[in-house]
Amino acid sequence: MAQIFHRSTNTLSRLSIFGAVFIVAALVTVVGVFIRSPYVTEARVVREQPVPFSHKHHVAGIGIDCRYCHTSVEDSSFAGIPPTKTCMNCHSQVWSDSPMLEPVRASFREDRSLEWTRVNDLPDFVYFDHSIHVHRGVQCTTCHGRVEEMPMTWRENTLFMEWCLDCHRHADQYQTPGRRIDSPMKLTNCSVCHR
Amino acid sequence: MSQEIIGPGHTYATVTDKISSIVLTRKWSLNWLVGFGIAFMLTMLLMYTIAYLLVKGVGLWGINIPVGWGFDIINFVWWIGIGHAGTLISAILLLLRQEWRTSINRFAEAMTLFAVACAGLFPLLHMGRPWFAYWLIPYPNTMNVWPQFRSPLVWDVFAVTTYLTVSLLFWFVGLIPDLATLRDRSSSRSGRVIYGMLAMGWRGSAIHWHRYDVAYLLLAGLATPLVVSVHTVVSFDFATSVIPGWHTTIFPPYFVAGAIYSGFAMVMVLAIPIRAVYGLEDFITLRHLQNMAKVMLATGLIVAYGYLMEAFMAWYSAGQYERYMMLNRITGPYGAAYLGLILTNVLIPQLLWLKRVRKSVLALWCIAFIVNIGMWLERFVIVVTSLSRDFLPSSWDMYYPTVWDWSTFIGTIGLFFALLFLFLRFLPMISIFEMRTLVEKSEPQ
Amino acid sequence: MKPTGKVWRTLDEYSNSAEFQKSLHDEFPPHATKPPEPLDRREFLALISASLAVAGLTSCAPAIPEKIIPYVRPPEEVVPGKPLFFATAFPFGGYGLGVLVESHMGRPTKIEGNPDHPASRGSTDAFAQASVLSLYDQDRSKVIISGGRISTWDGFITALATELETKRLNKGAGLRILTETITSPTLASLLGRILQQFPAAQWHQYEPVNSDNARRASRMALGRYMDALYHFDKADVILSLDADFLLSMPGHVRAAREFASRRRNPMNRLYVLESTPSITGASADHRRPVRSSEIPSIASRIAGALGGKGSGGDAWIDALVRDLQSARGKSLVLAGPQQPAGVHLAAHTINMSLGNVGQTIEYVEPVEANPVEQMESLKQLTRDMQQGTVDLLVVVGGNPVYTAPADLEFAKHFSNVKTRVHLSLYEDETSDLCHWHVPETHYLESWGDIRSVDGTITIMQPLINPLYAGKSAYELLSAVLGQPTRTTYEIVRETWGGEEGEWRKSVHDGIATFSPNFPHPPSFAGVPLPEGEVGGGEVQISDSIEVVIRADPTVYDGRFANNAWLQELPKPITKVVWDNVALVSPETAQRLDLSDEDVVEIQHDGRAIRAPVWVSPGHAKDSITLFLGYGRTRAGSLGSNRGYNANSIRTSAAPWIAQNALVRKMGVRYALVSTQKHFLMENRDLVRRGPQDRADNALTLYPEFPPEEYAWGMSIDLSTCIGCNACVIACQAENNIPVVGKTEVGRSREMQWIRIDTYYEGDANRPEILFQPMLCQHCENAPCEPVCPVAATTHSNEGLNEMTYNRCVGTRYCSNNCPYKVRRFNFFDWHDGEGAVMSLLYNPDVTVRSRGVMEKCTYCVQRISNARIEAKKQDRPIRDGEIVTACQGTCPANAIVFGNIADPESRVAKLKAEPRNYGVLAELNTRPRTTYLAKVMNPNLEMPR
Amino acid sequence: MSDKTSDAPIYGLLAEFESPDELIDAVRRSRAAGYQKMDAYTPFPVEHLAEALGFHKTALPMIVLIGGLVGCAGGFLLQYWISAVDYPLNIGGRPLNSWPAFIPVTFELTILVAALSAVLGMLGLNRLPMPYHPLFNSPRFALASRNRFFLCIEARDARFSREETAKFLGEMKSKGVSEVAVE
Repeated sequence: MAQIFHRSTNTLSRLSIFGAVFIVAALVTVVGVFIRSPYVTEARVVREQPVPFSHKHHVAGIGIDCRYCHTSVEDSSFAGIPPTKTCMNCHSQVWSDSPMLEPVRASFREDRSLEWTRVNDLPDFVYFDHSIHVHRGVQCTTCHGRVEEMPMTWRENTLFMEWCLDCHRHADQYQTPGRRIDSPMKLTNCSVCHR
Repeated sequence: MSQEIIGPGHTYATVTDKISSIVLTRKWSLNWLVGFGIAFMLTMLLMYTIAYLLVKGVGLWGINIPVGWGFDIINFVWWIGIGHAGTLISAILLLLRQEWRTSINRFAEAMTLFAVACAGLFPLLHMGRPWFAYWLIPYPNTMNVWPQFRSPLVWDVFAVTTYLTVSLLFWFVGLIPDLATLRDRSSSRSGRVIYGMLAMGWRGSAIHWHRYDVAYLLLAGLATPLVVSVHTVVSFDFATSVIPGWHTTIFPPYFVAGAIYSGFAMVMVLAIPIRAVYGLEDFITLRHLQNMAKVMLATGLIVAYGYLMEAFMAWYSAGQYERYMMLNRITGPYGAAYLGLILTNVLIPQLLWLKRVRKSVLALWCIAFIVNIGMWLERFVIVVTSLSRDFLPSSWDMYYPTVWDWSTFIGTIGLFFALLFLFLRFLPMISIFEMRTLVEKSEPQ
Repeated sequence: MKPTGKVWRTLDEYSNSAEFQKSLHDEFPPHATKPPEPLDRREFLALISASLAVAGLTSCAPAIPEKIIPYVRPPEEVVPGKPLFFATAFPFGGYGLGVLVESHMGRPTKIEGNPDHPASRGSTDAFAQASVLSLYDQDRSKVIISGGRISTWDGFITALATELETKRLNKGAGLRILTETITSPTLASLLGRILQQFPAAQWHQYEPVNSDNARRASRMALGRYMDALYHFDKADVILSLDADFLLSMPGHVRAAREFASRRRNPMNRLYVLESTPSITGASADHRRPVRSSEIPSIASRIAGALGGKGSGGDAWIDALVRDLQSARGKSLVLAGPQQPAGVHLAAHTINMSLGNVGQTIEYVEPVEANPVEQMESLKQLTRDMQQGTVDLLVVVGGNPVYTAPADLEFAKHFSNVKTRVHLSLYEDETSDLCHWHVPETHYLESWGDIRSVDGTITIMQPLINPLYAGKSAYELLSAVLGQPTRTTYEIVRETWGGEEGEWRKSVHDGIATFSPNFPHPPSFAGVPLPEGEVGGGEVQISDSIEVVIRADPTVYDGRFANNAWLQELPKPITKVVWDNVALVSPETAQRLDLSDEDVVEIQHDGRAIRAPVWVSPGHAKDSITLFLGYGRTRAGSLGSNRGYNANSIRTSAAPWIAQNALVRKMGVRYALVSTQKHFLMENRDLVRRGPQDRADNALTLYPEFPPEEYAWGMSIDLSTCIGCNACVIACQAENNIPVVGKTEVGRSREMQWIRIDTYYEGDANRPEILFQPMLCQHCENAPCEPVCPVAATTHSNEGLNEMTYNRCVGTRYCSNNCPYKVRRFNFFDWHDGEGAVMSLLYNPDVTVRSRGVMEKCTYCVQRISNARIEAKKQDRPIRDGEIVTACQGTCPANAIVFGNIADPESRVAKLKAEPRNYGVLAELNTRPRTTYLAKVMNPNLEMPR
Repeated sequence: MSDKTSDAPIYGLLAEFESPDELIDAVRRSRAAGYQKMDAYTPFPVEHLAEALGFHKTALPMIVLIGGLVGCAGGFLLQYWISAVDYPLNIGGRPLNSWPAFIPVTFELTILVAALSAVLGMLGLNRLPMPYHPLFNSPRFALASRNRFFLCIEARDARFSREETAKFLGEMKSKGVSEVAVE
């Protein structure tokens, strides 16, 4: 009988079998890298905002404290987004006619809220409480990065569960020294974050 | 030997031609087309059911609280049980040097694969959120959360996938030399290429045969404990729980026995018509059927012993919940199922003691069929009856299957037969090279 | 007390009927399937996405960015993310129940009791808990309707004004106002002023469930209307003559609290005579089922026996009387509102003769602004309508067209009225027949004032702006006065005057502290009683069947018909949902060859209704109980066309108890659904009695996890639990628990996290009724946890059995392996098709569960977390009693106590140290954190067995 | 057959037999004659043939053993690490290292890896897959998978010579000898 296959098929067929293992492994790695990439996580990606608000200018430049705007960060789960009123405290005098700030003035005039785009957004089934983290001495920058250096705000971290756990397992490395530290076993209870 | 395990007058050439011709023939038989058509339609029914299930949710089924599992798990256990005959025949009987296994192991293995495939569907579909099924696999993930290895369901995942893989390997390794035969005998180019690919260039070298035998024996050695473990693990789903009627140490042995029981029954149900249709009476002789009948009888007795011990222990334990469970099984709202189970699984198979019955092909087929029903009832009794009345009478309730329960069940039967028909058409249903060895042994030339 | 009597599994089996025998062998009864609907487009898309999800990967595309919308000008004291609590009062049958309402960013989400309010003392009832759902009900009427067309407030005002102009000429003759029971000082003064402006006008009051009989009695006994104010906590011996004071009488929350406070040492003793098994009867030490129509004669026999006459050789009465006499000044006899005046008189006489007046019972000035005998009032109105002397009728609240007794033919005469105006929360049967329908504001949407049974005044404050174009009763009446533009606030504020500080304080506290224009009434110690009349003498009882009519325990008189929570709330004892039934005793059922779900026709006084039968052990024989509140035609999408309408057989002459009824079996069946199918304990040690041997805590092979500073646990006292269901709804409201509808409950897929297991013990005609609240036991060796393949249910180091919904894949294995069957599964997307309004109701601290996940009681983990965070912030341990679970908070009987069992000083730890403490199924070594205090009763040993 | 252009390189000489016994006999004699590089091809495993060819033991069992041990250790350690080290959780009060509960998965993984190494090992040692092989150039060779038994003495054998070897094979009672072309 005649040959059915060409010589080359020998190599090919063996590659296809023994190479399969490596192909799968490579695929897994690629996916792993991909879902952690900014394209998916949007970490360090600047968001469009109705007003080009610069933390860099307000915090580093002028030296306003975070809590001036994010008032409830110390006593509520929600850090608080400043009401237009807060902006107008200064901007009724400063830059009071800058076209860039027109949306703010409009909001104040027409009593219509500004609609900011969420930068740090957790799933609805995750219950994060700012106040306790602040109280236990976790710096704002620990999670939010050096906001004072962000001309336009981006999310510093992935906010993946693995990222949360990293801190909850090694609280000592992230809390300011001297604060009471709970054991990892306590801090990794499911109900600490999920209810 | 009272009877031959291969008809007289066969040579290497005749067995080869006879078996391979079934596959290599060009024309499609009408029976095949009709059979496959029906099976295929049922498969489509399964597809529709699954689609609708994914849209609406498992609420379509009759399950509720307290009866959280219904047909889904019943069918899972039933199919996986049927899936035990193949590997058992191939592996254990091989190790026991039971030559009569030769002519039935091939399609018993195929049957195993298809049954396990059907079984595998149910653990997936029974989930409330099947699209997260991959959470049961330990893979590095962004949540840093892993499967919970104390759960018998995770054991199931590993047991079933391992079983599927090993059975597949076993089956394929067995096929290689026959694929070579088909490659060399196929008249069409495409046939030669396809079978050639699958045969991997097998050329029957003595050295290869040597390693091949070693590998095949090792596989058999590995598959034997595996086949026992699979249904043991499945039985753990129940045995490790606290529910009266589930929490029973005797489950592993009698689940395994039951699995072999139903497995052989299914082989019988399939083998009898197939040998008739394809005229393989010379290869699947009455002796095969009788041996299988004996295995059924033996395993059936083990199962019966299981039922007996369950009842005895319920009484002997003096635990009020156990006792009530047993009483409820027999006299409760699902009593009919239990009595039917005893009838079909314990009483009727006793006919196999009679040689007359064992000699009658028709009788064997009927009994095998009945046993398959019985084994299904067994799972129904275990799953549903136990759950419907457990500890707190306040939460007792009944389970009624819906049309969707039935369509899922019947759909998988369709899938099973569709795959089986394809196998019969495109692969040798009897191991040709092993038949050649039989020829040599039976009448050396 | 040991369980006695023949053991019977279900009632069917008890009567050994055919269909039970059938069901024994019928493996797959037919009615099991849900008709499959074809795939529509939306579902098809869902399918596509589902199959994509099946394809495996988590979303690989960036999510749609969420918006975040701050205030423009921040409101005061609102801290985003923190709830606020406001005091107000829940109006029910005219009386107020002081409550605190939890508000998240302006959304009222949860009702709690007001600890300072004497009628609440921190607890509430199922109605109050569910009232918040009505606020967000999509079926509430939203606009003013005139002749079937949408109209405006101004349109209505102009129309009303022209009407009233003509009225002014004839002093308002023909102007009638029909209200429900009114205790509100402001409404009263408005009505008063209307009657001044229109001297010839008349004000009628009617509620289907009223205290007319008590009224009549007090008029006969005391010469005028007075309210009886009971002090259950002071009573050692209580005799209830058909009085369900724990659930269906005004002030029942307060009553329950006082009563329960005496179910511990020193323990009181309760005797109950009643026809229909009620939770009060279930809590009795001695319950005697008697037909309601026999109670008058029994009452007079008791009164007689106390007065020295014989009891007619009734050992039960003799023992009772001796017990009463031994508790002079410390006993209490009360009669049910549905018993005729004679019985109330008898109760008064007995209380007088026992010197209870001033001790356990006070006679006080009526709390109602203008008490009338409401049935009379309604009769008179209908009579006048019939004669055509009424040409402008303003119906303020209520739904007379539906609730009026059949014999008055209210609807028919109603149409004689020239102009008909109706103010109500829903567009209901009455609105249908009105020229003008005005949507009413929900009590959480409007200012107001109201008094509770003990006279306490509460200023009601709005929690939210009206969701729809609603108007309050205050605004409507003010409009009748020709001041349509005044706001409710102005109207109420004007009534009270007083200076701002006091007003604010009153509003804040939920109790009007400043000197009100309505002083708390003086109590009358002794009042002379007329001779005779007592008990109404020996009424001759025909042995034909009597019909007893009751307010429904969950939808009441029908006002809650469209409240899904209450509809799906299992009725106490019967456990039936979404329907009303006709209760009969097993004996009667056998005699009439009836069984559950048989439809019977009940004829009385020439009228007939058809109702499905429910066999109720402990019901009086030859008596059939019907429930109001169903058979409504215009209640809304949920409440309409459910059950039968008992009003259509009710007569003004015999509104509660009617004799000589004919009951005929129709031979058809009507499918009823109950959440419990099996009411016998099968001699299992579930509800235990008396002190326990402590052998429960078995050994374990597992190494202990290190003890933590907190170990949460719960103790439930079975002696005090009255099975009132308040906890069930409280839990539902707190934890965003969905309703599933009658069909799905029928497939036993109800979702309530806590249920009241009910068991009968003993003789079916006179059983003991036992309650056992059943919720997640938070076992330390939880069977549910090791079987979860994905670690979705785990154990916290503080001993909580955690359920992580977002991790659950829905294998249901945990539920199968739960010996208590307290886990609930989302078989479908129960929130599918819910409107946007509904989402305002949700508690933001609790995840809304999606399809395919398991859920269960979490010990209100959200409350624990918040308390822990607060404590940590203040660097202090969590105080005992700082965490109150929703069920515990609402429980009027104080039966539930939650806390830290690691602290031996905590209340719960002390309770668990009591000898009565035991764990259900503890022999399985699940080591439940929820344990029960065994039931203790205080039987009178002289009682005949 | 043997009238091919004698300069074209060949893979070897193929002798065809009717029964296993003849084949074994031929193999023995070829070995006796000092031929080393040869192989026999049969439609089913023939006992003693491999030994006759001087092939005695294979490394396969060792490979499978190692595979099994790897699966076993890997399986248990995976579970231990996950449950007790990486994310320790209190599951129903069971110990973090609930080793009895870890046995089933450990066992399954043992079998799985062992079985995979058995099959892959067999293929590897046999240099399979090899869809192309000079032997397939021989038209008669198709019968090796039906009912014929072949002996092939390969050209790379030291003592190989077209004429000598062909004659040598011809002397045995073979159904015929044919040359196997390389291309």
